[in-house]
Amino acid sequence: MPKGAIQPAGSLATWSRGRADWSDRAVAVVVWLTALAVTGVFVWILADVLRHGVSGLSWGFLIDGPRDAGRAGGIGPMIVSTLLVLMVCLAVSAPIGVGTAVWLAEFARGGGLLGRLVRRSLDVLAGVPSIVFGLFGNALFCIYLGMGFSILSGGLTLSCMVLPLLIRSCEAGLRAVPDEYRRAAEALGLSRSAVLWRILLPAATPGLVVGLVLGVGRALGETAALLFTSGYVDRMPGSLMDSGRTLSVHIYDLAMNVPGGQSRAYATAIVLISLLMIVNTLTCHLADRWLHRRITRT
Amino acid sequence: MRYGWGAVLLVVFAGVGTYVFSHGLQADPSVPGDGLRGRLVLTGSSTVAPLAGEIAKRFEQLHPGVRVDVQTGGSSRGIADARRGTADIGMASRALKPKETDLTSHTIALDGISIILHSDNPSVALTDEQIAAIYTGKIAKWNQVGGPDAPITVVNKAEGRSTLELFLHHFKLNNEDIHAGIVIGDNQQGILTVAGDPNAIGYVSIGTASYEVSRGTKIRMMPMKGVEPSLANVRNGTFPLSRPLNLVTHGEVSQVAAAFIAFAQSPQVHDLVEAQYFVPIAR
Amino acid sequence: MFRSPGDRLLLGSLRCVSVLAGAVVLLIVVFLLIESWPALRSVGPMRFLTDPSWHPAASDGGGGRFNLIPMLIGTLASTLGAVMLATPVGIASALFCRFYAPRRIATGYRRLLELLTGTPSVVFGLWGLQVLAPLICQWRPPGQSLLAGVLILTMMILPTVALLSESSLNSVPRAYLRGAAALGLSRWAAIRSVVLPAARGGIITAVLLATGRAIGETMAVLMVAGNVVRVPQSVFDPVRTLTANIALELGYAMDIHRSALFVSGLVLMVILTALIGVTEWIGGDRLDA
Amino acid sequence: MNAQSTTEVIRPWTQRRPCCDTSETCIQVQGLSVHYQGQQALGDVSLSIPRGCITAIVGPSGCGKSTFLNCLNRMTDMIPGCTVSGNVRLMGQDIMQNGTDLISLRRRVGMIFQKPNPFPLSIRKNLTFALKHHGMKRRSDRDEAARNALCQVGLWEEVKDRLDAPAQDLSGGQQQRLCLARALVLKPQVLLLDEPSSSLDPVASGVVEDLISQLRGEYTQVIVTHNLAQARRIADHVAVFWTRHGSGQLIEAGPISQVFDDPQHELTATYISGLRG
Repeated sequence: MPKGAIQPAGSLATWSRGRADWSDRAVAVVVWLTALAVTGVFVWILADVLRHGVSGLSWGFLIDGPRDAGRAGGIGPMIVSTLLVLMVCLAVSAPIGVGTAVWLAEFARGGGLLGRLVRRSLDVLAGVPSIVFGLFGNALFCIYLGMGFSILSGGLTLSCMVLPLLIRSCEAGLRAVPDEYRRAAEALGLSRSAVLWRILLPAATPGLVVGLVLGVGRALGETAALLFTSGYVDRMPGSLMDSGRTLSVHIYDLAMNVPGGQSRAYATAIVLISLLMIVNTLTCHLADRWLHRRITRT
Repeated sequence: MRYGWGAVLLVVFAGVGTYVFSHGLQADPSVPGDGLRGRLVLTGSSTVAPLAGEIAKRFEQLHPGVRVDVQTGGSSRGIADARRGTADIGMASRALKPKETDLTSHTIALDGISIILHSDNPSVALTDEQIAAIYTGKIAKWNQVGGPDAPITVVNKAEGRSTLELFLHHFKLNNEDIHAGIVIGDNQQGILTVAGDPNAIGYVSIGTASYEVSRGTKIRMMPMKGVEPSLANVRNGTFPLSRPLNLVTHGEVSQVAAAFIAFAQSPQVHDLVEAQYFVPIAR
Repeated sequence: MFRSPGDRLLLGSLRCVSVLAGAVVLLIVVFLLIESWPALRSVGPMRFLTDPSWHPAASDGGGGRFNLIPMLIGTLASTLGAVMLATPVGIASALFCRFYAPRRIATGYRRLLELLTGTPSVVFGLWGLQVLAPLICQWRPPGQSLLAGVLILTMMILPTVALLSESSLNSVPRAYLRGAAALGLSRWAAIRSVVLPAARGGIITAVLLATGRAIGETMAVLMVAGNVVRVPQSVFDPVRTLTANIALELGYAMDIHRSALFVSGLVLMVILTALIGVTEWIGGDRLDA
Repeated sequence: MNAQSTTEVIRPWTQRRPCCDTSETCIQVQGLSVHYQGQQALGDVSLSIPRGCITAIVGPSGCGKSTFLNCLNRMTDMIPGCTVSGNVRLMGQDIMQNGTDLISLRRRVGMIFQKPNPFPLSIRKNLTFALKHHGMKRRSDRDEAARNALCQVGLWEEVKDRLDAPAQDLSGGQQQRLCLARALVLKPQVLLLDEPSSSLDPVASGVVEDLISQLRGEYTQVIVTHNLAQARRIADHVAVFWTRHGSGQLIEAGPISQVFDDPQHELTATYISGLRG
């Protein structure tokens, strides 16, 4: 289609060939140099992490328990603890997040005092520093509710942290559902619950999944909030009331408290970054699919 | 709907998993063994925690019915938790103070605190007075104590650490008078800091430092009052700045806790103590 | 509007869940207040600003001293520095992806930035402690300093600024670009006069969001900034931020000291709320995720 | 809408216009082909566009009219995967050469798009900032040029009191005239108009159409339109494009009266008689 042949998005590096004015040239040079410098620094960091950590990687490292305070052995229990914390976090935040998103997007659209309040407080929640979540989780879950240092406390704290992320993404997904669907369903005399279950939620799941995956990414990298909630015990957890050390807390401990722990810290970092990379790729893939679906649908 | 089912499955999986884990996988009560059963919570000193963790693991192997949770914090936290009953056993990397007579301490190992310098620093030995002067800012350059013409970077520990308290006590200093250039949290951060700055002076656990020196990290331990900081000198009591690593209990001690403490003081764990570069107690 | 009882039940439960979600922030504030109350009562709010120093556990001379000002300045200085560095570099990165790089390179660069948004802060901190701080130390000791903190923070928030700015550059209608090209404007002229003004709202939001992250960042700063509670005289002086202070001392703090740490958490919340107020006042777009 | 008050009486389409100078060729197109991602969109078009005249490009949707127009100022360069072969000469100079200065080319060849696309700036800035980038240093000069251009498109009286208001506040017809003024302010030789009035209401569309008519002689204009009546009203020459074998091709070109009254090609004949297309 020649007429509609406009590229959707991408670089415009082909803007102009031939003579350009000197300021354009100068800016191009500056921008390229900046990008090169940023790439250089980041590749430097990643290369350092790889160089120090790759020797420690092995299959046993992934499944064994740590020995000698983490200098030997593996990170199996930490991976399990991390996954358990994530599980608790998702099990709690997903229903609350979806419910809130549905309410905000479908029932409190125009505003209303309650809707505005909830929205405003979610905005604030999104900006709360993770260490404050740590303080809060420590005070509420560990001490006040008596859960102690446990995977449960950690997961609940994290679920508070990822909630705004989840709600925003899911709400965006719901808003992308064309109004015609709602009107058509209304005209057919369907109840609101039926519309929600049959039409809105299926249409909004990709947005929810993107939110979930982003939330998982944020939760995986978290140290400060978990240090004071899920604790430090590096044993394989037996139940959710056990304390469990997550990967990022393990990295922190190896780097800061264990003599000779650096190479293991870097190796753990590689595992964690790979996990995050998988999550990121998944996010991109899903987001692309979602966008694609939205375009083909409208 | 492909993603839809994926998401639903994910959430259901998370929910079921949560349920199962909160109910089903508790330690099996019917395990064979010597009948010891229960859970111990240890909190306190980050210096003791890695050692206690290793001891706990071996103890759990011997007594499958017992679980020992080790949380870090600091010595003062360990003492407070033991007193409040939040923890069964507190960990402290110092001796008990006179006003802490309500508690009982059980020494499991000895450690010393060594002044460390960067390995390129030519200064050989400093007197206690010189160290005190450096830490209070009265001596600000290395050439005042026979070193190169460079400013001294004073590395101090953050508030609450017993290493700090011991250091202050030995040199009769007040934390408010210390003129720190860098404040660190844990031992390893101190090692990395000094290894990264040729003009730094810091103090860390001898165990930590000797491990790092043996691995070729660019730090050097400085003799104090002519005594080389080594585990041997800590053991024979000649090193002036040494301390006990203690388990602390309050009042009546449960059978499990008593068993754990006895185990931690027994020769069965000496290899673990030495592996963490501490000095096992002779008994 | 709501015919069936099922609908009413649905709406009721949705509303409950929403209120729960909205109440989390309230709960956080309440707990911070409860926990910081002993300190606020026995020390009084003014002493957090006027005390001679921060020695919360000192036992002599009338108890602890609780001056938060140096750490407040430390937080603001490191945040400001990082934002001032990350904004131009981030916008340049976004322009690079959108206008200057061939498509493949742009995609690769974007992937790199995405990878870095997900890298845990302890990794940045460890790298800063082992590589960056010694480098700075060779130049101006002690190395662990405001500068190191600013640089590490910059690296951490740069991907946020770059990626969000790029998405707002992407949302500038292509018609503007075609219009500019048809007028014979060079690429830079079109960017400066049309694209950047049109994307301004999104870029401002990106920068403010990154500011929030910079204020809240804990571990990396703790590991590289030196943590001395003193008002820095130059960028080579060490600083302690409010977040680092909490992380450094919470595990060791008892009684009033612990309570004082919750006060610094409260101060952080106040700063954050003010920042969000500014965001809404400037009226940037609500950004998703 | 105050657009009506400012324009002359809309002329009936029968009224003939002053003749343009057809003897001189402004743009000479030779064997022009365009591929998008390897797929041919336009095949082997050769056409000469006379100077000072209005040349209408007509044809059904998707037959490559806009693609052809985009080639004339090399906007095709902005579309990745688009390759152009063939020869386009503007006043004898080959613009398809690699070393062509696109910036000066686009100054000489202005373009108006189907949907009005004023920048999100003030009315004044929309007109002046390109001048500034092209090196007109004095502000008063730029304002003067802007004023002239606005007068030329009959917008001056309507907007002179709110030059610093956002251009997006104008009505659709006003926006399109602003875009025309924005092109005129650079004093181009050629104007490319891509269905300039198709997104406007009939009144605004008439105003724009009249403007185009008035600019005859001063500028060489190439207009893509779906509206055959409009082509007949304003154009001097017409080129008919058609999709054949999956790509757009030129099937007939010539003076308006000849093509409309005596079409040589049977597709043209059916198209013009309104049976198809």
